[in-house]
Amino acid sequence: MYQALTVDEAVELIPDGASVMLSGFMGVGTPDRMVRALADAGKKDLTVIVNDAARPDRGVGPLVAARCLRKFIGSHIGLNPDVQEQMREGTLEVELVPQGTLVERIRAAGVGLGGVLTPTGLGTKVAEGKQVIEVEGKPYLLEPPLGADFALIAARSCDYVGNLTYMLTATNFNPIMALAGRVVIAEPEEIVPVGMIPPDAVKTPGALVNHVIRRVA
Amino acid sequence: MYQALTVDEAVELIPDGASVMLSGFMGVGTPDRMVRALADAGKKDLTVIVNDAARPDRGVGPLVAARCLRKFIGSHIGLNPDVQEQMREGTLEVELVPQGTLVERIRAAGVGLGGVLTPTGLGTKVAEGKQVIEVEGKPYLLEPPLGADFALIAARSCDYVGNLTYMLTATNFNPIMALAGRVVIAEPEEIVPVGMIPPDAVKTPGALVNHVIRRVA
Amino acid sequence: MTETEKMDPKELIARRCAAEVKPHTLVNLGIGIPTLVSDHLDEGMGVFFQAENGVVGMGRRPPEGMSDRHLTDAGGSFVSAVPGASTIDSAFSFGLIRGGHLDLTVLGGLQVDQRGYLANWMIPGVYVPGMGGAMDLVTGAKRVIVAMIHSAKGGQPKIVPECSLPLTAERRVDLIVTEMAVIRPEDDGLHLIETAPGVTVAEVRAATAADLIVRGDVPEMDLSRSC
Amino acid sequence: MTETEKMDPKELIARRCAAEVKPHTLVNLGIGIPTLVSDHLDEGMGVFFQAENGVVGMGRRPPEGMSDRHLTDAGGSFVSAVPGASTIDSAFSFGLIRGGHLDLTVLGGLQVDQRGYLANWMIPGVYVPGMGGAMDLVTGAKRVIVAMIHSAKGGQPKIVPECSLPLTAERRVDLIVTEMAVIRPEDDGLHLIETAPGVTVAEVRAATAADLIVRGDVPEMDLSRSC
Repeated sequence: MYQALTVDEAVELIPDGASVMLSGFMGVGTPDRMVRALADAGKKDLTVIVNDAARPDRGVGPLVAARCLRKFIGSHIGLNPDVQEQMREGTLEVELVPQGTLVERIRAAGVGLGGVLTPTGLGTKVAEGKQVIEVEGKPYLLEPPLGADFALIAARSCDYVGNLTYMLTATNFNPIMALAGRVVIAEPEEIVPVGMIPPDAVKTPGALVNHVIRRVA
Repeated sequence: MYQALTVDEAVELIPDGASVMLSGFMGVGTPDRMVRALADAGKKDLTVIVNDAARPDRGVGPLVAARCLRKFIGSHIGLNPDVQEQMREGTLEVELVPQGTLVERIRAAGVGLGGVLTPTGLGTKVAEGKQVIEVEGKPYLLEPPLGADFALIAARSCDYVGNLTYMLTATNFNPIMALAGRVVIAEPEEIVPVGMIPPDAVKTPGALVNHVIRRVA
Repeated sequence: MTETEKMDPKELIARRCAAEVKPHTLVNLGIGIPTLVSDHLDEGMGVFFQAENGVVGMGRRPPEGMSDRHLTDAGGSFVSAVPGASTIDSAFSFGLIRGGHLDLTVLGGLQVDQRGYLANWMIPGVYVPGMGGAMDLVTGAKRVIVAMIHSAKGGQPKIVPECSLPLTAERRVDLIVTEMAVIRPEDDGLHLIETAPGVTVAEVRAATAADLIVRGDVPEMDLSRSC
Repeated sequence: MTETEKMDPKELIARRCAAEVKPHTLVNLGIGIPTLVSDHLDEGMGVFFQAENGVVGMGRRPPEGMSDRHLTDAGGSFVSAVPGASTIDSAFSFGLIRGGHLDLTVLGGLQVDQRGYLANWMIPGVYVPGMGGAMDLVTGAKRVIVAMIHSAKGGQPKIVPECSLPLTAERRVDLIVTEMAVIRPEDDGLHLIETAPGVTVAEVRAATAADLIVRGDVPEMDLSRSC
């Protein structure tokens, strides 16, 4: 179900122009080795789906600084001046999505639902151009599913069949994005034998993981 | 956030005519002490939301046998002749919902979404009378959220602040229903000190749990 | 093929279905004949069996006296978990199913029709068990195989021009495996692609109410691939 | 009240907000002034602090040298977890927020208007940080308190007849707490219900562009309730 790849082998799988989900919250729970390698490889025109733009040296930051992105879809960009600058220049398209809507749109794509009906954003700029659906007398915004070509996942532990665990708030978007990438690549902090992660502790079953990044030699 | 109650005290909270979510799958992961006590108390006209009717002596079975139910909402009733009989008599209303739709409807109620857009059921009897919504060119059934007055949860462990864990396939609907009951009552197999359930092992945060049933004396 | 001719019809179906299972895939087996499929697969294949009630990596019955009520299959029977198994809640479980993460489901059937549509969850006025997870499985799995005895008790055809029973989904199933034949639904109808050992094309046609498309010689089922 | 008159305005706001927190509740504090609220609460109150990034039971900064990059608040700063804490994924975290399980959120504000509507996520053409979790919090929390300095830098009123900045949600917030006043939005408008020590009703009115409804004597903020 998966193969252990070097970071460079994994980066080669991702073509210019791909859509890439990147987990993490202010850089916590982001697969940093993948991010740096993508930036170093000089990828172009990526669409990145990530909670926030973090800071220039954290999270998705290195990809923004290296100008690898054509489009950013996320909920917060306030602490990364590079994003603000590229947005003003017109070289980076930014789609801002409320965080709860973002994670549900990703989940909808991952679990085969047709979209999200949420009260969040009603009566705000977020609602512009979107359909409002009434259910049992209450209005909801219809937000479409959001999948991606790749999901890059930062795990705490991974076993030989690809089962993943996460640690504390480094969990965040990881288990949801692992459902929604057509190709899922996990970058674990440690790789352990099968059986070390008990069934109830697995947060992402290996069946969802296509590739695992080797540990640092 | 919770109080430890006896089974009888918990049962007193639930009036005749209430809607009650009951976790479990063929009786595995069902709060059996609560079920038996509700049946013994002779509750009437309950609406029960549960995956399946199990067997007469398992899961929701004792409540059916004691004729406590006015309505059954679930996905499978094939192994409980009591349900088939009461349905034929006209004394029990049965609403059959595909299992994946059932759990998403419950989740939608629990997480504040306006409903579920699912391809499941399109072109079948399940679609009759329901709205079809098109998203990005694909049709989906609009299924409304499904909440309840009470959610009765069967946990493996509970700590003093109400954090819950579940074991193996006894997990099933429990963590989802714990989001969707206006009053959530947990029936744990064991009660442990705070700290024995590490943060990453908690499946239902205590903030969702209103009452915990005391252990058997 | 004396051995296979004597084979129990359900065993034959399960064995033929097993040959459709690819290594390192996620598979859901329905109750009844489908459950038997796993008996014909090598544990080294890296196939993980999912059950709707929330386990990925379901294993066979536990050793005598070691079953535990916290671990059952979707029929409520005791099972074990293989090394590398994971357990998930019902929303996650159906997320795998509906989200296209399940490579294959093998399900029983009451009727399949010319369009490849399956009916397998109720007989109005007679038996209303409910759909359980069947509608989600047929809607969401990457591949759907119907494993069933070719005709109903009393000889009534189950493969029909159009299902008279309520449909499970408006999705064309990928393969029908019976003790008489293997049939593949396609755009132009039902293709008879294999017959069981000792069964003729004419016999299959006689037991089938729907038209069957036959292109050239129809090979006999190869039952040697599975273990 | 010499002590409170000298109090830092942000501390005063945080202290007043703390008096609104009930025991055994689930509370989310936004970045900035709201973060200070927890300093004024007794740890024995059984309040659990939730952060959007997925922790229920966030604690103060860890002991020196013991912070770990796997545990931060929604601003990315190191925190600890209290005994009984749990960690959850982002979908679960926003499920708590949107599903009405959060008893209270205290958030910063750029503007609040006569209807009680809040704007706190962008200044078009000037600053576009994004809404993060603010729209979900204001939409979903059972109770929303806006904690902010009464006027913008330069003295521009922030409590206005109608927000000129983009709204965060079409939901009336429950309370506005500033260093000058406590204001409760209701059906008929903004009620001035408390003034800060040493601040007059006239001073609050002068610093407020929206109409303020005053019923009888306006009491002074009671800052003694919090620890």
